[in-house]
Amino acid sequence: MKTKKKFNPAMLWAALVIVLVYVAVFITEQLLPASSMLFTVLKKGATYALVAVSMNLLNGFTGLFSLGQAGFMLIGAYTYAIFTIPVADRMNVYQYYNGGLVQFAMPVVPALIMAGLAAALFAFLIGLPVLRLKSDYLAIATLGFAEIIRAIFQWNKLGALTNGSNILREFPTFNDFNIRNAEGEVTLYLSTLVPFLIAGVCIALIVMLINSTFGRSLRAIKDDEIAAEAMGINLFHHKQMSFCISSFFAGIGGAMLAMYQSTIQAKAFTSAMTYEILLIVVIGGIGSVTGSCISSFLFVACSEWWLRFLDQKQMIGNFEVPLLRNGFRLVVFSIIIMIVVLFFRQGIMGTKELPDLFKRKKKSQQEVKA
Amino acid sequence: MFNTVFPYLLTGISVGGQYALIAIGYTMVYGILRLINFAHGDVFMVAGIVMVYLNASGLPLWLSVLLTLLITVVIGFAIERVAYKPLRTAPRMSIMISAIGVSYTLQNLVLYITGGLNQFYPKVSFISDSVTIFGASTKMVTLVTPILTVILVVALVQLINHTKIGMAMRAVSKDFETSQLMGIKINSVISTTFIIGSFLAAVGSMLYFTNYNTVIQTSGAMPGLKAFVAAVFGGIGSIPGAVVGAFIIGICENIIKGLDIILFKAGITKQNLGLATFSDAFTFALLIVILIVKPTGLFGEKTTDKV
Amino acid sequence: MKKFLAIVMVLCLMAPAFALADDMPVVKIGVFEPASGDSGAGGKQEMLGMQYANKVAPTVVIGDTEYAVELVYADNQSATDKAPSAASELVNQKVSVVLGSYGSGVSMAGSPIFADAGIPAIGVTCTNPQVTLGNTHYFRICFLDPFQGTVLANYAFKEMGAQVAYCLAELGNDYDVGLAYYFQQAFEALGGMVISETFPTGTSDFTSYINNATGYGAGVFFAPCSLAYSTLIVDQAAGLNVNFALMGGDTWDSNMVLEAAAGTNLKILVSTFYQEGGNAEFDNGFKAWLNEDAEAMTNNGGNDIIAAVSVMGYDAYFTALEALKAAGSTDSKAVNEALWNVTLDGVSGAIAFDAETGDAIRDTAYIKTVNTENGAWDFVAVQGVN
Amino acid sequence: MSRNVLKIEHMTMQFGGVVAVHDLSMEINEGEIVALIGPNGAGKTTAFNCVTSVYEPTNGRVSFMGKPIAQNSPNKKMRKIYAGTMPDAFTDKTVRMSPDQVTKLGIARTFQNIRLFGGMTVLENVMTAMHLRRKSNMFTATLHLNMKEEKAMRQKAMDLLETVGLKELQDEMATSLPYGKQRLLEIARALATEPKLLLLDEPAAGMNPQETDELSAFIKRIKDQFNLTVFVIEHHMNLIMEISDRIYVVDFGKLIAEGTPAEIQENPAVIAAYLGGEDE
Repeated sequence: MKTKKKFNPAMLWAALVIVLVYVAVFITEQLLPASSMLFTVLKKGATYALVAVSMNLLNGFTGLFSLGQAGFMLIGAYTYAIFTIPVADRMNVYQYYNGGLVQFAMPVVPALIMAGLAAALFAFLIGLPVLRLKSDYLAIATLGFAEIIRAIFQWNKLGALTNGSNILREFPTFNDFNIRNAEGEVTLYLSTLVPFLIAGVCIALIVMLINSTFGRSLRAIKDDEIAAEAMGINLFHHKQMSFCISSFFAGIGGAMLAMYQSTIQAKAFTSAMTYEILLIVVIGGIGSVTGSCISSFLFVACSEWWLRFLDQKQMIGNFEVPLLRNGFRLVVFSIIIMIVVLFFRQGIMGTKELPDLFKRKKKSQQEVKA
Repeated sequence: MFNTVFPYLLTGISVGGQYALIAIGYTMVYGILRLINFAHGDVFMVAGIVMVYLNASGLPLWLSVLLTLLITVVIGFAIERVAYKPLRTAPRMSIMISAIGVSYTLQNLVLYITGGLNQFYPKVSFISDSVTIFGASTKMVTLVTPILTVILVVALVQLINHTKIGMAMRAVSKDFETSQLMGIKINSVISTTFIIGSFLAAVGSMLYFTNYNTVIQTSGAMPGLKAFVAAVFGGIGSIPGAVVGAFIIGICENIIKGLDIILFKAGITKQNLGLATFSDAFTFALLIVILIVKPTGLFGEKTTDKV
Repeated sequence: MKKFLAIVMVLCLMAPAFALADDMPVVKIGVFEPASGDSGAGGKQEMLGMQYANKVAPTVVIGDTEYAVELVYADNQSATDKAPSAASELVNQKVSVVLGSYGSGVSMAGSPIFADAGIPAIGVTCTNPQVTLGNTHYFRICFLDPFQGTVLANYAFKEMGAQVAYCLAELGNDYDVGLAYYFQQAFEALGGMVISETFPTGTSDFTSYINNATGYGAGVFFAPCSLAYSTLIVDQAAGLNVNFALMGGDTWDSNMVLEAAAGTNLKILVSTFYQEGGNAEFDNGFKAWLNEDAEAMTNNGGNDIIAAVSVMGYDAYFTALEALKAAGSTDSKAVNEALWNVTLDGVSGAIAFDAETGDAIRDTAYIKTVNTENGAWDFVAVQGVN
Repeated sequence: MSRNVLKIEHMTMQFGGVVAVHDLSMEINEGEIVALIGPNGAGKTTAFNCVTSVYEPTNGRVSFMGKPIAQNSPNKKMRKIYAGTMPDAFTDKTVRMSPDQVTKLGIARTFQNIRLFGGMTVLENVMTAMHLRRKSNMFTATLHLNMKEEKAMRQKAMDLLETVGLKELQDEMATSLPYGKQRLLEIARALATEPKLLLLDEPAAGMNPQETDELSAFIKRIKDQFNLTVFVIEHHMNLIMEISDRIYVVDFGKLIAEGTPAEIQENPAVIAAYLGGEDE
């Protein structure tokens, strides 16, 4: 009758893999030149992984089809930027607005949390009317809200705060985490490890939420709203909570995107960005955190790095490879995506998580022994 | 006052007509497959590109027009067969993602083919001409669009209400599985829907691009999204709803663009508030309001969950 | 089927990039330009100048060694969110110096990446002051928006007698917004009235904005926007029979605007860096090259009218070569140091950099108008601030 | 007589022009097993849905432990087409609760067409239903500071599974269970919400005769074990006659009879309704 928590080797293996990844990131960063495309991919990948997981929390675990992720990223990115641009640089950045309204700068970590909170606050307000809508209608309404947020942030009259539609820059970026000596040379590279740490902590929190009693309730809502309600789960509260938490982390993801890009502009946070993240979630497997993480790195690597050679003329000996010119990379990339969507419907991981991989291995070994 | 508002109204009606032709494609597909066909706006754009290339190849205009219609219809049909049909039993989300994937693919293909440069749409002599009505100058196409839209919609409604395939369409949209059991050939009904949708998108694209003269791979995104909003606004699944929604959205959007000057002339505001920034956002705000007040749109049918 | 597809996909992903094999040592110059997006057409014309220059001077002697110059392209897609990864790609390719970009926003977005890598960049036609302000690695060979805005405002107010100007800029485009801002400042200082509005990215219907301008009784419609939008505005303004003049910045100096305006009765004025005919040797050589190279011809919009941005691209290339020569090495830091003192007698005029900002010292702009009958640019004036 | 648990007064549920439940009044007392029977489409499940606030009754009042949980009278628009009785009896106030609030008060239910959480294991299904009695909040739960509570929940869920005989299957996916076991799981899940009143919607549907026999003993057993009052809808007459203290019979939304099993068996109206029903 007793329920002892059994020692689970799969969990241990999974933890080990994660630790190894972090160690590898740290070591690689010290060894390879900082200019390597690998780090660009890793930084952006970590950012997208967090955003994808936050979207997965909504779409995959709560069953809320929301397409507002770009809007919340925008709020996060702007909040972060507005609060961290050094006072000395504000005159330059807010060139048309006399240095802007905010005349102080916050440290990075509180600003990140502010970014999340701002996004969550907006999510709360938007959620009040919107979360009562069902499936597709919810998707459209959230998409619409993201567009509205974008327009508001670009409004000239708010320029003193948001710099209107103009670019925001000079805020601390990932590269500012590198430790430099007096001559300005980098002695310890941390610019890739830091995004991994931020994303890692956030994703860990999301995973813990999913595995808590609240996470179970969210999954119950996804499986069957009516039954969930009949089991005493307040649909609206839980949806609202999930929406706010997802937006909170999307906000932090937005701030990370700002740190990665080193400049941000509301214009970039279009529905196309949301679609990109949705594709990452689907390719990884709806309902798998591990899948979202893996696929965001693959997605970023493909779109930014591995396929770049397709955009330029290539010669094999004297033979010029046909078709290769600017834009071909994107064609190949979209075809790959279509193949995944059509033929690998479950995505990379289905609904499996990292520990499940080791479990399965163990089982098959047992079968072999038997 | 009338003189101030009228030009915006005129533009709004024209834009609304163009949205309407695209919106019908969205609404019909949704009605039958419960799928938001995100690629529809891109089919519209591809129709524009096809026309550009056909015209550049030196074919006479009438032939280019016919071939454009034909090719667009084939593309629409092919998209359904390749990207949606294999997913018929898959969850709704998968098929929607597939639509996003198709949209992505079409845009990137066009980007590759055109090299990302604006393509100039051929001028069609009669409808590109300027006319003046009630003191407002406009292109002929502005007047032609709403009229043509209404004619096509009336024809379509006749088709749906009075032909066998129309009846099949209505049946399928009411109950997918039952109508399948009743011996309706689901696939041909769906294909017909896509063919009609693509045909109207091609017509819409001709009117639209004659008006705006350039086509680029992203040309379909905004009109597509707006038309879709219009379809939802009017009650997705309802053709008259889509048309009414499209006209409302088109007019509102253009009134917002001119709202500053209208308020200024009416003496309500003293300075320019930059409200034109919200022309797109307002469309969505309108949509959200209608969804909250009447979740299934203006003409949508109410559905209840069975417990 | 699935397995086969999986294998094909993996192969696609893993296919290595094939390296160029060459005997001569190579110095790489990064071309950070939009080849797609709203500014794609302009970016391509700017690249044409560089490509032609590369054809004219394919090698450079640095120190005692002759290097082959390789242009490395990265498409920033006219988008500030795509620019950083395009910039990283150039950094990854270890370029010595970067040329670009067309459009100020993308230049600003790429700037920190170059700064971190210690690679200098030469702005070709990015006119927003913020591109070079507060950094030591970004240079620029063109004039700036405060200058250009003032020139245009002066011309509109004094020469054309406009009292009311309607400014239309694309939301979130730093080039548009900046130029419109400085135009407004100057025009209002002269005693005129400015109505400034913005349109969202992706707009194709400008009739309502044009109606707005008419409604306000504007004498000039100033729309310093990307080429993609300017052609739309020209076309729709023609359809509405407007009675004001259209005015654009350097982005409007393109044969695509000419094409759109041909056969209409519009008055269109643009300010720019170069007027065809300014340097016969360059003009002839460039035209000959365009007529030979079909792809270049397509990128120039199908005819051989010279865009000012091509000239600027050409000059930027030679500025970079001068810097490499002066540095005596391909090391980007040395090039950066050397750039401060580089001078060049370019096709578009003499180029020397301001010791503080790294901007080219320029005090004149060309004003051109469209001859709607023969579809060519007519020279109007060389205009300074005063 | 013991305390009144559920009281339904003149409840009418009308969808557009269709009256699904017509002036239904009934009472259930503490510790009773009461059955609601009637031919297909008689409005039994609709009555359940009104009690659990899935639907808002058009007219009438539902009280639980003496407290109104739903009360409504036809509004203006409805009044025009209202076909029920006593439209003015309940206009003093409107009470509307959400289903989860009703569950929190102590009414749990199962579903006629099984609605288990398909993406979860058997154990998780039961644990989910304990969520409403939790003491931890979102932060403590996320940070796993509620280990004690979580452990207690797990323990209790296992106990419940043992009660219904599904303990061995705790890690199976809920939807992979055979039909009869799914029904038992639904009951276990409902019990996990700690109800005072348990509504069972056709618990024997899809069960074989042996399972049905076991079910009647089982219902009696859990009734005693958990101090429940049970309200059951069922078609299996043997089961009903065996377990029910009292029976209500509805036909076409209207109450046609009430009484003990013995009374009902001899009631001519009931016989007519059922015979008539078979003719359809």
